[in-house]
Amino acid sequence: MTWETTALVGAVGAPFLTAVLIFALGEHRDAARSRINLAGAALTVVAVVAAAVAARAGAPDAYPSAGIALLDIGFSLRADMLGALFAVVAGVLWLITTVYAIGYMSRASDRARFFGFFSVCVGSAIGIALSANLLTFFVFYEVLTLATYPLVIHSGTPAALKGGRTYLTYALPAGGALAAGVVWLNLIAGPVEFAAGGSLDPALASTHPGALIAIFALLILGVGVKAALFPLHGWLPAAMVAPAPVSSLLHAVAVVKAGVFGIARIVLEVYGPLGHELGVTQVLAALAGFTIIFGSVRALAQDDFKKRLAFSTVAQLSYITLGVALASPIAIAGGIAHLAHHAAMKITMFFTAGAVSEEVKAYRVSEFDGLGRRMPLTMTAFSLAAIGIVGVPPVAGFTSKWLLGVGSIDAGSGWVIAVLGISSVLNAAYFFPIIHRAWFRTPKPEWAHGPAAGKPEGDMRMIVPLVMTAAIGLAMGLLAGVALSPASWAQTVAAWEFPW
Amino acid sequence: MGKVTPKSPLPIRIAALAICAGVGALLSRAVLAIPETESGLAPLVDANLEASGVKNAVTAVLLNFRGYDTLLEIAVLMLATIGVLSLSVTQKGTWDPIAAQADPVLSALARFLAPVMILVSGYLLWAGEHAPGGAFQAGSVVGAAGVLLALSGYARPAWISRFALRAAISVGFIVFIAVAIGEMIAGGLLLQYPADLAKTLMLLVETWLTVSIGAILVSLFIASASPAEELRMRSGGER
Amino acid sequence: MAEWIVRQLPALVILMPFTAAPLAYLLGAKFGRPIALVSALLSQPLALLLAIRVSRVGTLRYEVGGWGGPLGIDLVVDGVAAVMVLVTTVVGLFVTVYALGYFGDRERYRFFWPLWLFLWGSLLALFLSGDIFNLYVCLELVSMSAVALVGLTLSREALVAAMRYMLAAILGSLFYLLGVALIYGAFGSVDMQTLREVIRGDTTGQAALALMTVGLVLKTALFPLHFWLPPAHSNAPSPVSAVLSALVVKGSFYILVRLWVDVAQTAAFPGASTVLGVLGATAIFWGSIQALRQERLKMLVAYSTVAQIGYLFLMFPLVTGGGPAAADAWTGGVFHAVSHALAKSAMFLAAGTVLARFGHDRIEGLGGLSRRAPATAMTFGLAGVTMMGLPPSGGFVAKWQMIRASIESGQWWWAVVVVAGGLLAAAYVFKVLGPFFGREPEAMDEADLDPGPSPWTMEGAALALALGSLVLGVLGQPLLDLIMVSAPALVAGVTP
Amino acid sequence: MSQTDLYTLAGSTLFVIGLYGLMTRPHLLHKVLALNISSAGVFFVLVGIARRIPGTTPDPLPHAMVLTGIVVTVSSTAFALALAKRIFTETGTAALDASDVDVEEDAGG
Repeated sequence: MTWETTALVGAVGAPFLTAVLIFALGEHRDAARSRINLAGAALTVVAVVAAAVAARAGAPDAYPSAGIALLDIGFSLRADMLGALFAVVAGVLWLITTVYAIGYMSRASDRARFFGFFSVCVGSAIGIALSANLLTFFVFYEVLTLATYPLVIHSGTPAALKGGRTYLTYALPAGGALAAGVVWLNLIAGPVEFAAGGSLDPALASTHPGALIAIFALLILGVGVKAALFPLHGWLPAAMVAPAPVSSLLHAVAVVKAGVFGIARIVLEVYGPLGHELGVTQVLAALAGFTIIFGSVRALAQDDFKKRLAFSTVAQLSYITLGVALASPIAIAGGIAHLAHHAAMKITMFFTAGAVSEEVKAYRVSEFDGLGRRMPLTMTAFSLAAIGIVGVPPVAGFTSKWLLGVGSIDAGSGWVIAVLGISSVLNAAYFFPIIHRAWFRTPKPEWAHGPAAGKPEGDMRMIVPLVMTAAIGLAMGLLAGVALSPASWAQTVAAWEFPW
Repeated sequence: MGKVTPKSPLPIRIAALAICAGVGALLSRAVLAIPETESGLAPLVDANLEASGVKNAVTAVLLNFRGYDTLLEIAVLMLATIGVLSLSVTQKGTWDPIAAQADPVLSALARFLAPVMILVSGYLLWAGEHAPGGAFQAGSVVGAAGVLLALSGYARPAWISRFALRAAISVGFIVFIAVAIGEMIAGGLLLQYPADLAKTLMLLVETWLTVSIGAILVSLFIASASPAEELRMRSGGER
Repeated sequence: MAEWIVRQLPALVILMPFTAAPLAYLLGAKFGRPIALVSALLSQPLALLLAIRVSRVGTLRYEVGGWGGPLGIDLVVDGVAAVMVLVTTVVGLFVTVYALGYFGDRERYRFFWPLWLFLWGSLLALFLSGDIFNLYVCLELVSMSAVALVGLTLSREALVAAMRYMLAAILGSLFYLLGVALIYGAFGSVDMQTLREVIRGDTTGQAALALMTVGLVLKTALFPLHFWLPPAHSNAPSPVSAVLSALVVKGSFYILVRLWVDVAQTAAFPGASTVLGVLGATAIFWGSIQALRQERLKMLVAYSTVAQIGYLFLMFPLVTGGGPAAADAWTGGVFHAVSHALAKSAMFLAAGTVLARFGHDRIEGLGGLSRRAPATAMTFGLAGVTMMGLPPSGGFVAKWQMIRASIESGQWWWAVVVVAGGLLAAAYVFKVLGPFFGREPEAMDEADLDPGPSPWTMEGAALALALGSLVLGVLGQPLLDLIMVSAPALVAGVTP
Repeated sequence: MSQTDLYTLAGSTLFVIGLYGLMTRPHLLHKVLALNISSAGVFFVLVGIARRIPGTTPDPLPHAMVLTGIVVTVSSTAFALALAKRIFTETGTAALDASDVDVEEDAGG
């Protein structure tokens, strides 16, 4: 094995190995578990970064890969630049989330189960990122589906169980559709490997147009649930019963981004120009545009803080979908960049939700009056992330929206500008009131003088991570022009994805 | 506790009748269509009878050509015995006297008949080589002798331990397997009798099979038909 | 020595448990336990060697008695036979290890060991037999040992279930034997290889096949002849339940497949394969819905078996047309049998652990099990992945092949059945998993909460089987290849 | 009608009679006996088949099959009877379903 393939296998294997060790340790050995978890996460970061380096060195046609024979396609991993971007995002944020979760979960029960399945989820997300073909993608995709379930219902309350059932009711039939689509596609087109610019034979568009459209529908149905595409989004707000680290990493990054990442793979690296020719990407773009508006409007009406964030996620995910569905390299770059940008900003916001609920037991937006005094660092981080999502420069969100806007004109889809405009206004309308309440409303008496003297504003294992992610979000925007930033990386990838 | 109804309800009987009529029709048509020309394996059996080591065609099929069937068949018998023993209330197994008191006439008769039956079984065993007969017939007679003894009040003799009974039940199968493995070690295949030893080995197997079949039949009879046992249970001792 | 072993391999595989069985009976419970364990361990390399040998050289033919078919009886080891032997041997080992802990040295279960070893040997004999009359004897051996094992607890329910099972099994055997008689009468042989050349779909041939099919379907418990299975499989001692669901029902199914696909070639009987497929599909829905309605864990798992058996029968309509679809359906069906064997035995063993520890298996009383018995809850969850057919699991690979075969042969509706069946399976699996991850029932007092952990051998054996069913989903390719070694002509696409 | 036809038809009839008995008689002893009748029917068919070519010595193979079949049937009958008896001692009745049992007036006595 070369160091490239070692990094590739290690990036996927390290989280799974961590999970096995955590399960084997059992419930009561907290210190050992934390050490193993942090070591595993750190190792994973090293491996994904190495895989990204390898991908960049091999791009665009000598990506390192590794695999074994399975069925007619094979079970194989490949470090390419698009996948590496998602893998790095998931790996780095996992390390940060682990610190946060150790703090958040310090008084919760069933910690072995929690951290074990959490690691499985991260491993699956990285596996999804580094899959070389649809079969491998599907395998990790379904592992992710199943491993998320115990996390959603972690508290074991009837409400949690109900949320879990809702989640499965969406996710499992979607898996069935995805399976049928993948099998069918392989029968028509032979083993489908992901390849920049699409891997389907253009001749198929004339020989099997109906089947290709049906398969596209099945595949998008499959990944659309995790991507929370309207009308498949209903599980995401229901899944907010999960503990904060789950909402943060999984429901803002790993799980939902696995869905949009899948859409990107299918649209860009399987169908390629065929999607546009068959007219299916246009439909997808329209659906994404509608989801953006829909999610934002629904977010406005939520008083529950996490639910508001969840509907915001529904809308933001469709920015990515919209980007890859538009026939323009600039828009594609915008979508891919937003995958990383939104991750950093939204995880900050969910970290905030968890820190606030743990420290001052505030769960609703209406309880946030003057919270900025009580938890200044936390609310600063939150405000920064919120501004970013709204799209105010120089935070990261601005860059991706800018690329999307330019790209839509490039693709000749001017209506997208309108969607972006309306959405930004709505984003501002549901986030600015929170910022306003936190900083400008009169605080409760016990909050007025800030945290108790000599004490930090909360568990530092939770505050430090959220400050870090906010800083990362800011950096992604400020340094968007630097060669290794997600935005530049996305533009490099998009250039290959859209050669036509 | 109650009586079992003698017959199922009418709808079930009608349905059963319909099924039986269907199966019957299918079956009759099929048996009548069997051609009168298919000679089957009879010519092959005849051609190889010489090499089988026995003169009776059925015995040759049972012990040599399809000896593997017979090996498994002994396993079925043994299995049934273990099964029956596992169901018997005392699970102690075999050969407690069934009649509470020995009937003098029956006892005298049994004393006379039992040795004769053993002798007969020996003859049947030997005759199986060239005429209808063999281990199963011989074993049945041994079993009958045992049942007769048990019915007429003979308790298990002290020199037959429970281990000895288990040994008697399993010896046929064990010897059969041992011979089969021996043949393999000697360079043949499973149950491939060397031409010169075929007759001897088959007789060896058949002899021990006779012992086992006799013991098995007695055990089957006694383990599932001991009134004394049932009385004990009815008086309320069970579990 | 090595050469001798290779030559005698098919016989050795069968003789191992058949030698151990009478010894375990003769020497009693004290020696029965180590004898069973030694036999189970020694069987592993033999089965593995057999599989390797078959994958290297193709079909092994062993002429018992040195006569060769059709006069004598042949043991025939092709790819699928080797696979079935392998799965029997692996499941057998873990069940044996589990049973050591489960039964302990309780005197009343001393008959378990010889009966179980007999069952083991009978299954191997069945999978290797190349003679339809010999298969009758094997079927009877399997049934009798299985029934005796069901009745082992001597509880009222178990005895009645065993009786029902016994009657169904004997009747099934008689139907089968009648078919054998007709086939011999009309075609003059009971050797499969000979029959393959001469069998025809005339009046007698069709009737014979119909009778045998009815008998075997009854023994396999295909809907609507499944009535005996749920009580028998749920009331048996759990190691026995595991073996029954994992292996025993596959025995009669295996003969059915041999007859249809290998000997008679389904082409001669086109309509019947559709009937079997429809019954299979009905079994999937009926079994799953019944499973959903159960309140006892073992009953739920037993009905799940009724449903999972249905998938096996989808093989028939998909194989009939030949071509690449037939090959996919063949590997899919056999792979399903294998992965279901591992996962279902794991589930029953897990249920047995629960039952042995808490004294009941009411699902509503098992809330929070993942806290009290994490390994057992995990076992159930992992095995559930295969039941649902989700990756990475053997069940997924099997369903992939079945969906593929459906689309390939233009019978897309079977693909819908496969996907829908997976969703129904998810419904009953999560009906159990939800409470496992949930809270403890309120009415529980401290003593109920923790009656003490089970022996690690029990939890470990069950978990190992569940993990095995997962590993098949990623590393299953060698097994898929082995299934196709010397596959029947209809499947391999060779014109006979 | 040839001798073979006579035997095989008689065998078929016996098989069906047994089948009917098995399905319609709730009493376990009846069921076991019904199965025995059915097996006798199968053996008849086999014996008939052994003589299917007129004027030749009977085919030994079906005879061997019958002998094997008889041993198997004896074994399974013995086991089934033991099972039925055990069910009777445990439940006080010899039926599989409670619905097949007439409850007596003085059941308590």
